[in-house]
Amino acid sequence: MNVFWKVFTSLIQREIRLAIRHGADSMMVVMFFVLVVVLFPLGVGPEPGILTRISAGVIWVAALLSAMLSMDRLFQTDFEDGSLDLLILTPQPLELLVLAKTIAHWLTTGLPLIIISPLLALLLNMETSGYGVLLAALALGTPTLSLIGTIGAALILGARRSGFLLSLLILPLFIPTLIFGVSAVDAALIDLPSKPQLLVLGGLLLASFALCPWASAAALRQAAE
Amino acid sequence: MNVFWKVFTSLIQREIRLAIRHGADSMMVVMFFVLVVVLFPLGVGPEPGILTRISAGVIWVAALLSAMLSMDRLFQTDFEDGSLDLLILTPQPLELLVLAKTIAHWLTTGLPLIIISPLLALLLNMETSGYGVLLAALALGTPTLSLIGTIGAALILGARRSGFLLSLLILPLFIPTLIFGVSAVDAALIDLPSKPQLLVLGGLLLASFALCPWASAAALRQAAE
Amino acid sequence: MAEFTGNNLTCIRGERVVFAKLTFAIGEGEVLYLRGPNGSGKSTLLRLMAGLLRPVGGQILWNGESTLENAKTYRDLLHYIGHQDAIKTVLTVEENLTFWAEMSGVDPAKRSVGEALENFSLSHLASLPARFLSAGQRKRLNLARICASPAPLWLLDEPANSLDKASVGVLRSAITAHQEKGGLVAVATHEELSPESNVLNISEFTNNMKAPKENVA
Amino acid sequence: MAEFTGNNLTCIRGERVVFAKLTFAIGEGEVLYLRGPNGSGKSTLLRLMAGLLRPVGGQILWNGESTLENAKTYRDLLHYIGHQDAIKTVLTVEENLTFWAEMSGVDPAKRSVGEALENFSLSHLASLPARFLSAGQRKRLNLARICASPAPLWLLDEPANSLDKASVGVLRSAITAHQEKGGLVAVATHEELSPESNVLNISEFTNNMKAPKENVA
Amino acid sequence: MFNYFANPTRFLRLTSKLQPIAMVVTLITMGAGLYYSLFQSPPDYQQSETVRMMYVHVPAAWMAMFCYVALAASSAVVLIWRHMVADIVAKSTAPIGACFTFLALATGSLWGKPMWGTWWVWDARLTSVLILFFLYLGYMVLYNAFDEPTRGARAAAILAIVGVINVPIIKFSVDWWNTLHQPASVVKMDGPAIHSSMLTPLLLMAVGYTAFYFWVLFIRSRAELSAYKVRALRIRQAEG
Ligand code: HEM
Ligand SMILES: Nc1ncnc2c1ncn2[C@@H]1O[C@H](COP(=O)(O)OP(=O)(O)OP(=O)(O)O)[C@@H](O)[C@H]1O
Ligand SMILES: Nc1ncnc2c1ncn2[C@@H]1O[C@H](COP(=O)(O)OP(=O)(O)OP(=O)(O)O)[C@@H](O)[C@H]1O
Ligand SMILES: [Mg+2]
Ligand SMILES: [Mg+2]
Repeated sequence: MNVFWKVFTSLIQREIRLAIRHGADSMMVVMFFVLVVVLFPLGVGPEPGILTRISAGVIWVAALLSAMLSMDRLFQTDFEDGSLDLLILTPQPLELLVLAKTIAHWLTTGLPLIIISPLLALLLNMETSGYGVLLAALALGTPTLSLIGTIGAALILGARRSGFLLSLLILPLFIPTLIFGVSAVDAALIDLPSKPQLLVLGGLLLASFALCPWASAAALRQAAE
Repeated sequence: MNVFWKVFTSLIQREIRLAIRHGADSMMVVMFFVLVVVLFPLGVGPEPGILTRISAGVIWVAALLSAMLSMDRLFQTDFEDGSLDLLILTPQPLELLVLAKTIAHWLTTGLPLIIISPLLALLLNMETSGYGVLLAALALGTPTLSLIGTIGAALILGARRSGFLLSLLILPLFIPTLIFGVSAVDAALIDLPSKPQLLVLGGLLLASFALCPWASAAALRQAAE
Repeated sequence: MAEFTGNNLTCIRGERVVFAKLTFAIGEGEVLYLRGPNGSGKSTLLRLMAGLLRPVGGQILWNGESTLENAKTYRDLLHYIGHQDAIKTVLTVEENLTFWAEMSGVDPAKRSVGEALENFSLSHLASLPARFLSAGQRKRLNLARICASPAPLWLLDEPANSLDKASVGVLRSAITAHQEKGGLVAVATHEELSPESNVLNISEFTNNMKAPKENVA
Repeated sequence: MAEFTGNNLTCIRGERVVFAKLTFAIGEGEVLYLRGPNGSGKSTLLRLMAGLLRPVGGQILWNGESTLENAKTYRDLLHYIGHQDAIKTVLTVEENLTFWAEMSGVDPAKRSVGEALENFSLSHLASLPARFLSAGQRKRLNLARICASPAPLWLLDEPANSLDKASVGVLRSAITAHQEKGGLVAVATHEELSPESNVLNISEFTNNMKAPKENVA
Repeated sequence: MFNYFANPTRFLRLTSKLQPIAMVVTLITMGAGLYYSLFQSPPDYQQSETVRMMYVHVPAAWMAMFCYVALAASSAVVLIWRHMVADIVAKSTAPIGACFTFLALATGSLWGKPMWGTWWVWDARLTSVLILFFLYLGYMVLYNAFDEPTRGARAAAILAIVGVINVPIIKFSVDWWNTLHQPASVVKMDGPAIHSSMLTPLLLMAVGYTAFYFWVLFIRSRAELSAYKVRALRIRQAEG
């Protein structure tokens, strides 16, 4: 168990280090998230009424897109430079390694996104009553996105038209998270309870936590053949 | 001249072939564009009034994001697999090759985007009076985005945090296109002439056409050192 | 004691039989040299040995037990070096090596990252980002991986590529030292690494080599 | 007639002097072998020769004219093969080769893609996506590039890596044929490719090699 | 001329003499300019007291453009002649220019609230100045984004040169498009169209800003140069 834990953390560490040094993926995602949200007032015009009305939707769509955007390179570089072969050959179960990579991915993309979201909500003139629920919904929703995304990322390795495939594969799976995420915030904004939606988001998280690492690990083994 | 032309077309051909076979970049961009626009009604709620109001902005922001998204791999793969060295070493001027790559990039990302945009405008309930101008503005604007993007794509080769850098470098340069693009459509929607904005877009296109290949070629030569 | 064998292995890639009915055996302290022209299937066989590929026929045994069925314990026992070097260019030389040593799950006391770097004369580059390495230095970093944490079975795919004479010497003595400790090695190479005893010529098992000959005959 | 020379070349990478005051000359029909341990600067010198890097001091001349100043005509004259193989894995073998032949801008009549494939025994793989190639086949595809369109100067960085014996023979005879046509070759290699006449030992010009020696003396 | 200044020791000697002069000029003109602009110049008949924002805003906007031109010019020298001193001048200019740009943006925004009733509009001048600010930021980030310092210097130099087209756009945007922003009234073909009671403090402040730029430039580039020398020394030591 101790060995597992050590390996687990050192993989997370490496991923984070890579993300910080290289930054192509992680920073890009956060930048992208911010940009989507900042560009909107630019494109739509800065009328506060409209912005307020669409704020929750814009933030969630931006989060979804950023998550999808960061997915396609999750295993790709490891696949191309031979690291994937070696990861498969380590004595640790591949599911565990996938989970570690997913956690690292969430830490470097999902978490910064959550942290920065209140600022963006402010920018979009969201009413303050929605902030808490927005944070909670994102905290429950973004790990789900990361987990679901790994399946897609693993499946497309070596495939032709991988980008296209990826969106086709994982987007439908993302949509429930989007819908419940937005409706949680919208409910809070009109002073309805948003607990049911948050519970559903929690359920989605648990289900994908139990399922996704296995599916991705199987896909990865396939890809290395 | 004949040789140049032959080389020019064969580079464009290769790029298109790569895009079709691999598809990671080009299809991803179009999918992405569609998704941004399709997800919006999902996130914002399908009230036609609001959608109509923000349609031009959403389409332009989506186009901008897609263009940026596709940029970071434009020279990256050639840089990593050594093709860039060989391209620099061909007797043809590098500026020409950059232009060919840009054209191929636009053909595989910008053009499909333009073709699909009326459909998306329909989806967003845009009034029909805006369609023509939207197409014209996109036709003038997306090549500018591709051209400006090449500079960023060339400058970040081998850099740390390249994704972050790319957005920082090219997004500000995209803003004029966005602003004039949106305002052209908005003008048409309220029955004002949109010719001035289109002229500016044309001017931006000409200016970037004259400048960008040179700057990118210089940046590429630096990157190969 | 330890023994690594393959029986009647058949491998298909992309609907083409790469080799068929291939049999090999490596005993304790032995080196098996895989030989054959380009594209004959040396790398494929090594990936098969590593468990990255599955044979369509035949089996691979470690001490008589199927490696596929005991994959988890078997993966503890091997080091694989492929054509790709699994080096992250933004990490330093030492970070790269330490990471793989940690991933091997070997007891930290038994790891020897510093020593491995020393061995392949990379110590002075330890804190350099791996991007700056020359081709040979990269290869050496990749090789250092097998010395940084112990494992009885080494699978090496053309380990001497782009190495200079001195480094080939280091590699050779690393292999000899491993043999003396009772290690097993399978190595695909086009060069002479040492007086070879145990050679497997893959082209004897490849279909496309055989078929035309039979046609002619 | 043709002559390729470098005078007093100094090269700095990452604020480190790789080599200093290096001088070389290659005459018509000559092969220059670059030798030196890993990381001594062979690849760097080849990139300098190709014009991909600029020296901080000294100059490189083709027939007495600076190659930097006449970059456009000079690039017509050379073929460069580096460590990276510039192969697109989704394109077929033939598409890869044809593309580079077209890019060379050489008169289509003078190109010989089919022949080059034949030479390096890749014809049977011509329509295969390059992803399926083995390491040696990839290298051969890369080498076929220099035969597919003519150019007087070849700059080869470890061309024999991962090649089998037969392919090394093909490479050797390709170089000899090129020499006989009056071609010039600079090749970095750790192996013996042919009875060597013209050898440049880079470690003689590297600072870090020299300095300690002087200190000791 | 470039060769003359390209010699680092000569550059150091020259700047050590000029630095105190720049400091004195800065302090005197800035002091006088502030005194005039805050106490001596009259309030505007339209804008009343808010007009005093002009004496901070306008020279900052000028310097933002001036610094960028300086940056682009030295970047061109970096690319063409690869002179180390030009590189150091460019590297030191960028943050100063970014500060001036930020100042122009901030004071403009503050001024805009009372004058136009909004902090920000997306008109051509404001947008192009914002882009200028991002160009400075991009320059600085790009410069430091590479493991090899020379690579960063050259990549950033290319960006600086490309961005220079933004400067005439800033300058002439008010003439080309009708915007909320004031057209040029000082730097014009047919002489300034502004009263001398306002012109004097404005010009004083402009001279003060310029001297300030050179002062900081000298300080920064001298520091850069010593850092460079230390690095070179350390490398030589490491190589034995
Ligand atoms: C964030 C907002 C603003 C920005 C980015 C900005 C930018 C600039 C720039 C770049 C210049 C120099 C133009 C040149 O030399 O031709 C300038 C000058 C000037 N600005 Fe602004 N400005 C802003 C807001 C304002 C506001 C609100 C006012 C007052 C209504 C104002 C009044 C002026 C005046 C009077 C000049 C001097 C023009 C001349 O005499 O040449 N600006 N501004
Ligand atoms: N971009 C760079 N920045 C700093 N140092 C570098 C860079 N590229 C290479 N080097 C260093 O320059 C030296 C020369 O590298 P080069 O690749 O030319 O060696 P080489 O002789 O080809 O070695 P090999 O036989 O291993 O291919 C090496 O020590 C390497 O670490
Ligand atoms: N994924 C694949 N799909 C189809 N065929 C493949 C695949 N990978 C390899 N091949 C083919 O299988 C054969 C064996 O390849 P392998 O890489 O094992 O050769 P090798 O003996 O290692 O050659 P080399 O000495 O060149 O490295 C080759 O002919 C190759 O074209
Ligand atoms: Mg092989
Ligand atoms: Mg080399």
